Amino acid sequence: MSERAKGFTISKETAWCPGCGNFGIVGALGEALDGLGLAPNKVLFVSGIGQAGKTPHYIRGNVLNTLHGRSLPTATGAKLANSQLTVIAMGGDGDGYAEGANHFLHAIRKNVNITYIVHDNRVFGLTKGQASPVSDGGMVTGTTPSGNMNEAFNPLAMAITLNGGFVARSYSASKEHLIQTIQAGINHPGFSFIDVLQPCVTFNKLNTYQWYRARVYDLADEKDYDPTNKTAAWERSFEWGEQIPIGVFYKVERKTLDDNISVTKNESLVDQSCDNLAIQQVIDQFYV
Amino acid sequence: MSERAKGFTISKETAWCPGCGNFGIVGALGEALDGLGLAPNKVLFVSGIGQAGKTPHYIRGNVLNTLHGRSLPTATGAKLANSQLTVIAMGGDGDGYAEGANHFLHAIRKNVNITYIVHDNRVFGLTKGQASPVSDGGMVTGTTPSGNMNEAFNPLAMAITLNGGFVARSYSASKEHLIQTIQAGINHPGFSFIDVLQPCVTFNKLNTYQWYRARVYDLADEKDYDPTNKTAAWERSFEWGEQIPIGVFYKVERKTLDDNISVTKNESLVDQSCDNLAIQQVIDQFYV
Amino acid sequence: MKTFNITIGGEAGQGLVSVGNILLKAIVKEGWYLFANQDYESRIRGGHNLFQFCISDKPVFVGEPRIDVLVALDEVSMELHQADLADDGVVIYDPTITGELTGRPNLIRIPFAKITEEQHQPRVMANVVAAGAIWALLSDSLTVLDATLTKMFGAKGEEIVNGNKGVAKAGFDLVEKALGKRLKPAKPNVIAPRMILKGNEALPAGALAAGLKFMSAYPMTPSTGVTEFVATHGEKCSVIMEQTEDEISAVNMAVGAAFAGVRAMTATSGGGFALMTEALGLAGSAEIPLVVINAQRPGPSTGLPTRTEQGDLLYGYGMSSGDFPKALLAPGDVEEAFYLMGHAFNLAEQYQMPVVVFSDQHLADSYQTVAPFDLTQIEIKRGSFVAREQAGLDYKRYRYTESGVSPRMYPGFGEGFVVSAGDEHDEEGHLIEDIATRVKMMEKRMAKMQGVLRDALAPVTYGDDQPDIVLIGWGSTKGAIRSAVEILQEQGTKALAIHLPQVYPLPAELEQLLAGPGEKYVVEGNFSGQLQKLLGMEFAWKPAGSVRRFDGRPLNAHYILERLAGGAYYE
Amino acid sequence: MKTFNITIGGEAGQGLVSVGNILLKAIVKEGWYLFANQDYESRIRGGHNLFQFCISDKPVFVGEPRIDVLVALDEVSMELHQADLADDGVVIYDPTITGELTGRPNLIRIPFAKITEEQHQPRVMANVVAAGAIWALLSDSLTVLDATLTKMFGAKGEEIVNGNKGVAKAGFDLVEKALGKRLKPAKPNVIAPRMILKGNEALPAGALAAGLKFMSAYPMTPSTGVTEFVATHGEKCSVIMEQTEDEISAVNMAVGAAFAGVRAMTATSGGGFALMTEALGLAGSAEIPLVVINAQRPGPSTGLPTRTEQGDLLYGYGMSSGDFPKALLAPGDVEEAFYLMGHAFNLAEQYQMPVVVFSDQHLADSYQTVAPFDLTQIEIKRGSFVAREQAGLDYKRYRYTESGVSPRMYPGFGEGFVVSAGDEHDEEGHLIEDIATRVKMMEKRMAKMQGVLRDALAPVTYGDDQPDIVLIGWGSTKGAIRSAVEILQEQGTKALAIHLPQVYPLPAELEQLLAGPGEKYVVEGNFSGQLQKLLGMEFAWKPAGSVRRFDGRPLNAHYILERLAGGAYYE
Ligand SMILES: Cc1ncc(C[n+]2csc(CCOP(=O)(O)OP(=O)(O)O)c2C)c(N)n1
Ligand SMILES: Cc1ncc(C[n+]2csc(CCOP(=O)(O)OP(=O)(O)O)c2C)c(N)n1
Ligand code: SF4
Ligand code: SF4
Ligand SMILES: [Mg+2]
Ligand SMILES: [Mg+2]
Repeated sequence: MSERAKGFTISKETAWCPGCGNFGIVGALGEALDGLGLAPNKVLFVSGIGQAGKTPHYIRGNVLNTLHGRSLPTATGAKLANSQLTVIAMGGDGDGYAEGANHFLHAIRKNVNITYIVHDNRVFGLTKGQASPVSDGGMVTGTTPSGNMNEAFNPLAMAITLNGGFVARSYSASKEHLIQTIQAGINHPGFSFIDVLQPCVTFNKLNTYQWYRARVYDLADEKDYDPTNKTAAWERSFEWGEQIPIGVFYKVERKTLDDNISVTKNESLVDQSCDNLAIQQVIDQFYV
Repeated sequence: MSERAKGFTISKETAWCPGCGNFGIVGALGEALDGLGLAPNKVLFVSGIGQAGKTPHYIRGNVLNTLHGRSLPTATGAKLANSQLTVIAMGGDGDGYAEGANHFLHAIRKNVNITYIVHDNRVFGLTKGQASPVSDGGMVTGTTPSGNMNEAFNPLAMAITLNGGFVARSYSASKEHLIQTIQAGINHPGFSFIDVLQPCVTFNKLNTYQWYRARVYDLADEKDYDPTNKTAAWERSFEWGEQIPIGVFYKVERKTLDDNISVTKNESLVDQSCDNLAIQQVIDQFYV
Repeated sequence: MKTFNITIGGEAGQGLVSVGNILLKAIVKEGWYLFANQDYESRIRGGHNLFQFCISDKPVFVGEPRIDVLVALDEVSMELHQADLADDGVVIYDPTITGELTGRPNLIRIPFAKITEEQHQPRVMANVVAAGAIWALLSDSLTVLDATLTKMFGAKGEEIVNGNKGVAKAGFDLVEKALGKRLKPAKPNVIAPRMILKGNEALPAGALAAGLKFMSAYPMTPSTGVTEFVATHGEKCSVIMEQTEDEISAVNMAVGAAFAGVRAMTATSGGGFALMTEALGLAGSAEIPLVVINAQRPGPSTGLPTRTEQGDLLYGYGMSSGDFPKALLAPGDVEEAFYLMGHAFNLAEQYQMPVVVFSDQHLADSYQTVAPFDLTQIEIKRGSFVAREQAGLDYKRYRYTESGVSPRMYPGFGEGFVVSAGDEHDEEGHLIEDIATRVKMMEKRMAKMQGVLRDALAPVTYGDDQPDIVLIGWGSTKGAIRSAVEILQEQGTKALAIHLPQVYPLPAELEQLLAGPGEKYVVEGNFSGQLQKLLGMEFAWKPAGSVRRFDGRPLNAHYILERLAGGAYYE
Repeated sequence: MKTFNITIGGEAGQGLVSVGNILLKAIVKEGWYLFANQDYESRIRGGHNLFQFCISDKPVFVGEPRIDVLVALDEVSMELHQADLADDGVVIYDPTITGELTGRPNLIRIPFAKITEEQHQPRVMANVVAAGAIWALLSDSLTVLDATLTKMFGAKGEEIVNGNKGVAKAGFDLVEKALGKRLKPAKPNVIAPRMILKGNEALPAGALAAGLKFMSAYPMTPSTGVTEFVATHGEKCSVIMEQTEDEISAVNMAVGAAFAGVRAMTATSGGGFALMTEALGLAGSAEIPLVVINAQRPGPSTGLPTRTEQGDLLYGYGMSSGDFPKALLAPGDVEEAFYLMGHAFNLAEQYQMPVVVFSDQHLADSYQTVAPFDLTQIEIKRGSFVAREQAGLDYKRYRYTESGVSPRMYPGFGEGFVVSAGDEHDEEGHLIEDIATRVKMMEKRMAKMQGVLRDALAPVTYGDDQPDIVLIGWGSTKGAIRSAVEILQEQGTKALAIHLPQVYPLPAELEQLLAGPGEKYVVEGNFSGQLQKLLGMEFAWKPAGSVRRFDGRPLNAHYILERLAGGAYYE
């Protein structure tokens, strides 16, 4: 086994279109994890269904490729069972903001210590280009022939509103930025949320590489930007047009779900054996 | 049939506990509708499951008592099929913010012209007192014996973030306020959301009548409060403690879902018959 | 078998359950066998609820309609239950609630609240007056009732204990005064140690004993008791119980925990089960051991939330899209419920698949006396795992094997990777599209059913070897059917009860029993005869007739016998 | 029956579907009967996909494995399909993609892209070169192909039309040059007007013709085509199609619209159906007419998203908690799909219940020539409604009637109120807890099944009255089974095909057929034999054997005959 094979990156045929923004994400993810010195066998990728949901199959590590929209509860269960694992949940914008949006809200509330990466191509890729909750107004798709008429969903504003501990956006073509954002997200104790702008070269003719290139700027380049100011972060999250901010919008320290659970204070659940004495005590209450 | 029986209010045995905050809501709802001069047979109440979900059975009008958490999509379908109906969706906080929260988000995005009233007793009433997403931190319940540890969900802040057109809170014991808020909500074109503080005398020993009485104040009494200022509304929605604001937090005019659908511009769907010519045209495309 | 039956009727919130709990303990302490069921409405206060006790010197398996003592805590109790009162039945009532009752003997008038007032005790003790009154019909002495009250209220201090004892005695005395010393129900010859608990306690206790480590759930009657039990006792047993935003989250969270290597389950009912079915397919495809308790209640839809039915059997059979290995279990009583949870987890882990345990409101809420649970009887079989030395980079989660069982590994356990997917996949867990791999993987998965079938729980039978009549049932009808068979036997009919604690896959022995002697009747708590259909599906078999109940109330021996006598032959 | 079979293999994104669409139209215009199926992977670009044509002078019902013309647009096409090539089969390939091919006759080398370049046309026209090349094996003249191209590209201007014609001719000429004028497939004697379309067009077109007014859906392969069809054509037919946030919302929105009085449906697949099952129970309990198209794909779980299977039958049978009236339909081909949607809505509205229409990827994506649809054949039966004078305040939504059908009313239609609930309710729709009402309401609802059964679609049979062998199937296997029976008959075996367009409730005639002459085989596209189990359930019946396919690919006559010859007797 070569040294290389010890890291996260593999070269493997993917099911993605040439030029897809997903390549940038899986590449940055591998480098971010390598950079953190994590061992692939201690990392678990939990994904939903969609083009984005296939990502874990193209990186080294443990994988649970679940159902459309369900990566977050599944990742939460895995993390609670084995807190030794670095758990990364991932999926598309349809997966996370349509089918799975309820879990998104409640995972932030629970603040389980995982990192959630959304491959946000603003469209349903795998099912061939229907509007997603973040698609631009007026977008013509197979299901919206007269143009999408729903108000776009703002995942960052939602996460900030819910007091998410780490709320960030990155861009799949800004490799270094994405690597650093992923690393910061993983290092953050608690639920970290990273929305990654991802061009879909096949179905999204609007939010293209070119379009983003002209618009994306890094919040970190703004001296005064204070990611602990919740209101400012929330207001900034609505900026979308000529200028599109990326970076860490909001950060706050909160007790994590793991902090709140006494059972796993010292040892992961998976390493604990049954306490027959305790169980016997539970049963004994039924003697009169 | 007496004059009385022409209105919305009936006196009927309920399945609620004596003193329950739901009585205030159903009473105010009846008076609000009477006040608007609506005919009960043109009003449709769509409810979920829970103590709150039973409300439509205690008022005169059409009723669709659906599934736990599903009042909003059902109400949306009914409204799209018959825009002549005044549609009021209702349910509890568990119904709306736990099981049904995904629909809540997306109903606001669609901006269908209905009114959504949440009976917010901050607890699962019908299933005997478990924590709901809005329960206070530390609340000890059957499922949270060591105290609820999740960050409370802020439905008003969510609705404002999603640019909900009418976002309000009222209190079940402030009858006049509640009547006026419901009337304003119904009059608002588009999705109106009213969170109603509702004491649960059986299971919520924290947010009691007494507790609310000492805290609730009306935003309308504040000369400077501007419900069109989104950021201010969002910030105010986090006020919860010594002082609890009620009233219309946020208001904005948005195109409604009905505005966007050309098919029903002139006539409700339910009144339209099939256009066989148009259908024949669709079929004719399959001739080569 | 002679039983002594007490029915307490009243509104929710009146303390019915408190009276019930005191009596449960005292009756068992005094030495009787007991079956007690609860009947309540979907509301928190008001309505008309029942707590019913069936007491005997022999084991009791189910309730009986006949009432020996009726305690009327509301106005409608007399009206509704008068017809079931035995001729020498006793009615205890509070005239301040029901008004004066007349027109039959043995009407005992006890103003419960007034007595507490007279004794300067709080009103909530009115229940204890009732308990004392009832006790006078069970025992000549207050000793055991007093001991029970001492144990129950001891933590609240001596004053409260004495207060309770005082009002209990007042109730007791009034009845003794009214009726004199009556003959008391016979007691067992041998009074062995016994426990008293209900299905919603036995199931979660059984899960804990079986090594449950993780549960996630969303409340839904009548499964909520399981969830709250695990929440309450989980912490001291090192078990996490997490309430979720909905059932979809609940089941997927359990899937995640199970994947990571711990025994995990969820519990739900009706509509909640519907929302879980997608993830049941995931567990089937990705081969993740998952236990789901489905506490049935009458459908369709929200139906009758607090009542009982066995209406989800075929739903469980179909369960999710496509074909995958699974097992369906259906404990018939409190004892079976406890031990069967071990079997459920063993099947789930040995065959890496979803297992559904069917409970229902009748099992969930009914109390039964049982012999003390023996933890040493519970064998935990976690199935096949790779050894650490095989956990290298060439580890394949879905390795083809003859049994279809691929050795498991936890993620993080070895150097290799655990790759799982709900899409069709190859041995490594990566997605595939080709025919050959699809066929092999389907066959690998389905091969596991041979093992599952081998391990299937045998049918439980009671009665004659060469019966003239055979009653077949599943789940919580066990006691009713067994009692019906006993009565038939007493009446001189050769009868056999076949109870199925496992409804899928069905053990081969069952086919022999079905082909054996006796006219067969399928007895079940649903409209369409779902077990009957299942037997048709599996064995192309048809019974002579069937007995069904679908009014939301539990089956009992008399209901069955009446239907049989009436020749209720459904197709 | 002699068919001429063309297979085009290539990567997604290479324009396979464009070639296919041109050929479909031209072939039908030229007069042949046609069956064409598509085989593709769950990805947007790359992979190996197929578009397969089966052409004849007689109606064709299903594809055939034998290939007369293979067009290889990717490297693996030759490798994978070589074995199926007829001895005199022709291979058309582009050497710049596949490299040079050798080793068998009739290899025709056509550098598609190079030809477009030479003719100064855009690369995307490479497909049209391929279409022209294939056409040379079908016709001696370019007239019809040219006309097709003119119709397809006319809107883009003459220049583009001429460009297309030019490259098509180049392909055509190269093949003629290579092979000379070959004998062309025979044409029908009478060339009647015919349409060409696929299941995913016939189903939604049928729904529109049946008076669909509202659809809500969430995309899921292979049902998405239905949704997009309604979205595209809905507006001009005054139909609303709303994309939702998930399938739960989709089905409940349709329930809301149906309750308000319009014909409403949703379409989904696999996991999406799972999420809808709770609301199917609601529709059952609240008696709301709802049509759900379940376009099946191979499970378990996410399975093989773009392949075909018939794995949801028992899931549909169980469907949701408890017992309630429902019907399960399963059109077998494009024509049946169109007309059956009318039956689906009629059943749903007449009996106020959920109806599931099973499609699958094979039906959804396969094209068939059919006689022109006749709108006058579609009778819309909306069932029982109250007259306006009965719509007063005493209107009761769930009035007890003998048929179990309570006259409907739209909310807002009359003075009275429409009160509906998923909880158990009384005639007025308000919640109840008592036994008597529960029993009456259950019996009222279930009484509707007698009407549903009366209206059940008869089995469709082809073949001999007194058969030696009988093949029984449901849904999209219709063509394969019919073809198998025809081949058996050609071989001198008396054979009968029984196709079930309705799988629940099963018509009584079927039981007679099952009891009739001939050795019975159940043929279906799933692992466990779900139809066979259903027949066991309903009739306690067992076949002599069965043929099953579960590799994600459609059944065809040869597959069936091989299995029968091999004596594939499953239990
Ligand atoms: C329950 C369920 N509903 C629908 C689908 C079909 N489906 C697969 S991927 C997808 C959406 C893809 O969009 P997104 O999540 O944004 O991922 P992308 O392909 O764009 O990366 C859908 C609707 C499914 N697999 N399961
Ligand atoms: C799918 C589903 N899950 C769970 C339930 C059980 N259930 C009924 S009401 C309820 C919660 C009640 O809380 P809330 O919505 O706040 O209403 P309240 O009773 O407090 O008015 C639950 C969990 C159900 N009926 N359906
Ligand atoms: S369809 Fe879009 S998201 Fe999917 S692989 Fe292609 S470019 Fe990427
Ligand atoms: S439990 Fe609470 S919410 Fe329900 S009726 Fe009683 S007081 Fe009202
Ligand atoms: Mg996407
Ligand atoms: Mg509540």
